[in-house]
Amino acid sequence: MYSEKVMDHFTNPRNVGEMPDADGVGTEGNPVCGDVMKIFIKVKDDRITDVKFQTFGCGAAIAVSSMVTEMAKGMTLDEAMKITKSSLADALDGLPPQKMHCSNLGADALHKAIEDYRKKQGK
Amino acid sequence: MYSEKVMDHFTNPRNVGEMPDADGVGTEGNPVCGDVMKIFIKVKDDRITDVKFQTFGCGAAIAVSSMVTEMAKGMTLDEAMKITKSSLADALDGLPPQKMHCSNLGADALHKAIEDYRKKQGK
Amino acid sequence: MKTIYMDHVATNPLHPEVLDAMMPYFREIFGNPQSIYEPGIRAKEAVENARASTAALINAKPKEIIFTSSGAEANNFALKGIAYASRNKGTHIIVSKIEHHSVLNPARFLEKSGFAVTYVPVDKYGTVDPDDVKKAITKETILISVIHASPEIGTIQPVDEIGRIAAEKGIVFHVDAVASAGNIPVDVRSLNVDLLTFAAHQFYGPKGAGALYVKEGTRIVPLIYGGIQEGGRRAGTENVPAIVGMGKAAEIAKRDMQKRIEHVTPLRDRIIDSALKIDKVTLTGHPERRLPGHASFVVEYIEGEAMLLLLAGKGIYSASGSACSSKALKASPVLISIGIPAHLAQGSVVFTLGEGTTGEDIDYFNETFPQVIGRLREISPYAKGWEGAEDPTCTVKK
Amino acid sequence: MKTIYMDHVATNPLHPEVLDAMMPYFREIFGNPQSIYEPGIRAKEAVENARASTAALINAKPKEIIFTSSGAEANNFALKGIAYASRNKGTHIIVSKIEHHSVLNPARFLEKSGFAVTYVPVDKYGTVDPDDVKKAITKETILISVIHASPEIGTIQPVDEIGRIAAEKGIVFHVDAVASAGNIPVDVRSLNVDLLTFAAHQFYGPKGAGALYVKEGTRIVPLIYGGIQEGGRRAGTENVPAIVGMGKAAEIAKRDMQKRIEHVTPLRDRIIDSALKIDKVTLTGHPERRLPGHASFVVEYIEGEAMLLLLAGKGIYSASGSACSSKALKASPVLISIGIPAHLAQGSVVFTLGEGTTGEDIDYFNETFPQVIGRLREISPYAKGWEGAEDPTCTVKK
Ligand SMILES: Cc1ncc(COP(=O)(O)O)c(C=O)c1O
Ligand SMILES: Cc1ncc(COP(=O)(O)O)c(C=O)c1O
Repeated sequence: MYSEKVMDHFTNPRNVGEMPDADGVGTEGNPVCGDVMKIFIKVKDDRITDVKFQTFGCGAAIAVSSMVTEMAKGMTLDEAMKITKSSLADALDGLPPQKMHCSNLGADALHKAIEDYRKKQGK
Repeated sequence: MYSEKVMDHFTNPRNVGEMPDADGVGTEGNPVCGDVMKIFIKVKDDRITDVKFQTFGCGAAIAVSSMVTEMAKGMTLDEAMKITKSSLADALDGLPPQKMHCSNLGADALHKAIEDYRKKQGK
Repeated sequence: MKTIYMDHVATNPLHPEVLDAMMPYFREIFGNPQSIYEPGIRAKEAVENARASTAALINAKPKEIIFTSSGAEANNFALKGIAYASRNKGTHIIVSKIEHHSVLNPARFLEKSGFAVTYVPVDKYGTVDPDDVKKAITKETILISVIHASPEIGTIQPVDEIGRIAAEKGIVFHVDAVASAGNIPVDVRSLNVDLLTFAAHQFYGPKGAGALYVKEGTRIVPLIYGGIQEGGRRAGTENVPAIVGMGKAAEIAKRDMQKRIEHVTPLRDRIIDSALKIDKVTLTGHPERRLPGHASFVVEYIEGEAMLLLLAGKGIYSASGSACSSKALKASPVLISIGIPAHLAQGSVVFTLGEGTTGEDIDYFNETFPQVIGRLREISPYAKGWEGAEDPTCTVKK
Repeated sequence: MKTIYMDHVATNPLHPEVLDAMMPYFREIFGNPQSIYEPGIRAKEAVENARASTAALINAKPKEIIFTSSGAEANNFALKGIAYASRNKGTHIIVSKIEHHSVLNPARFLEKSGFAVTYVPVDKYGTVDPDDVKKAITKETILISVIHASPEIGTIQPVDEIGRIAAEKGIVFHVDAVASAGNIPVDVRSLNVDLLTFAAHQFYGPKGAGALYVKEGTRIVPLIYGGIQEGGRRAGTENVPAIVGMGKAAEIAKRDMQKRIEHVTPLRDRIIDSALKIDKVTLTGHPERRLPGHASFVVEYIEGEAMLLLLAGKGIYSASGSACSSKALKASPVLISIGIPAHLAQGSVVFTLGEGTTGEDIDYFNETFPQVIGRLREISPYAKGWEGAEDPTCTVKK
């Protein structure tokens, strides 16, 4: 069902946890649907220096969250904004079709976190 | 499907054949339905001294014909008139239910042969 | 890694005696039961023997058993077959809200074809109130269909009482006993049912064999028209090995039922006792009137499929009614029908035990389950509560 | 006693490779394919592999294959499923007069539910004239269903031409290929079909597995509603071993088809040549356009079931279309449709050969068959002719 990469990220998720002093936070999804991702970022010089996640959801959702944090860490904000559902799925060696839309919320949550950071900066 | 007795009478039918000088002949059935029995009798002193049959039909029909000839031989005409579908089926250790009505024409053919004899006598 | 199968309600391994009984019908006795030569006649005899023992399991007569390919087929057959046979008498059907999809979806199909369907509610344990059924009856009612035991929450319905009501009113009563028959006593006479669905793979028989009990004298229109197999009521070359397997499994189920019940009940109770000690874990379904090998829970703050995967990683095989674990991506309508909010329904897990389950399996399970929950709660944003999770609807984005 | 199986059109023994392929799915890999743990995932993979090789047999795409429990189920599914899916477009259906019961009887059911059905005639060889189909088409026509090859008389229909006509008019075309698929080449693309029924037990696969090919994009309403198995189009826990067996049998059939055809064709021709030397024995069906292993006759003055029994007594297993050999006690409508009078139809016999049939079997058969005929003619009142046998109707007395 799931690729080995998905199972690896699900079983040993990277960057799990809260970040009380985050510079930006983004949440995407809805527990009623079954998947919610919350992404915390620390930013320095327009670059993501640290990132953490909390996820309520299925195996795919947890693996996607873990993957997006790994990918984003060290990227500039503009680079991170270019991460997409499909680049995430590719990085995980694919996701089952029915999981693509529901559980693949990592990019959206990350983008929201970046927007949150930018909004705060704008203030 | 068929009892051993049926198979025995079907495989080794008794009293097969025409009887050119029969005293009575009875035919019952219809080839369109799949079963036709023709019974020939020789009668002496109100008693069936010889009986033969010809049958177009399934295994049950042939076995019934064979059995009815065996039973009838030596009977008085009145005794032979008392042979019924069910006494024939019993003598054959039973018949499959769907064969009871269609293929169990032996008694009817025999009775017709007796009537034929009596009609001729009446003349 | 040792694996522990705790999903007996999904399907079951074949009992070794069942496979042995089936084997000759894959080999020498391969004939078509409608044929009148040796391998056909012997196949026919085997089918009729299987019919007798299948009937005996539910206290029916052999001729009241129509073999089908599955529980789903039998349920479709029952609903559509009675609806079409009785449409001149009336066009109203009553089913409960916690029916299996293979009852609910034919009911919906019939709604599109001019029938009216009432969906009777259930209480928080998933139990139908027979009075509600009684109230739903109209002069048009031709069929009442109620599940015997729920595969998702284990609750056993008072089908005998509903059967009595149906019988009084002269309404045909169908029971979906897929999850119960072979596992607990099912007696079509004492339950007052006219039709009853069951499936062999639910009691260590093969997949591909189910049956519909149709009480003598009940008129039903075939679902599968064709030849004269099954008394003209279900066409298709008989799946002889599977039917033989169903017969054997029924015979064994009858013989071993009490032993099996006594084996799984205390094991199940140990699971329930242990799980309910975990914070924010609740039992779903009825605490007593439930399938003997069935333990089902809602675990708050985490999602079912993730639990299944982590448990499977530890060798424990189980099921969930969460949206993510269903290919339809919808939270189980059964959990919704007993009043569980959709976000809690995501945390559903179901463990079902069988004759192979051991005490050590339960020890291992009771040790592992809290670890899995703990691990996922560490990851969850809701670990401390559901605040900020009030959005009541889910619209999947594409 | 050595026995010779000459009833391959009724059903077939399992190919040994097929049984081997099935066995693991009765044992370790018993999981429900919808489950997300190891034994379920592996069962799912096996089902999908079987789907691919089953599709390949008829040159379809895997997702165009819906597994069913039998040919009869697939035929019912096709007829009712297209009728209900297209009833807003029209309510007229065309079938031929020599369809199998599992097409004719659903067609009759649909007639009772507001559809009109035209039964297209056949010629004396049992062949449908595509022009007759064309003429039967109205603006209301939503479905044409024609059998590919007749199990009773062996005749192969010009389905490609009929398919072309249907495609031109945009009408859904279903072919019942139960007797042909796996035995002769069947290519859904070159035949221009939208739906095609086939069954595993007709090509050394297991009973309990059939399939309906549904061309991508064709709307069909399920026959068995329920869960999301088979893409939501056919509910019920998958019969994994049988599906695996169908896949394996399809793979072998594709591989060995030419060899099998070349094996049975000359053997069949030897039977036909020899039988036609007997007085008052005629071939039924088309002399050339017929199934390669299929020899069918009408023997005058004697009845089919009696022939079968005597042949079985000599170890030869075969079939008949006579009234007595059918449990329905009606002469085969197929024989009537090709103009054979009912009393002659009683003398029907059908011999169908397979990969196990040998030249010595045919020697023995050709020696035995005339003896059996002779023996029964000795008993028959009609041995010299049908005089006095003109009564045209048969009413069963009770
Ligand atoms: C042409 C044809 N269609 C349909 C069927 C029904 O197939 P099954 O008996 O596998 O359901 C048969 C059975 O032999 C057949 O020959
Ligand atoms: C209560 C109930 N009814 C019907 C079914 C359908 O049975 P099957 O999958 O054997 O078709 C199931 C399946 O598990 C069930 O639990």
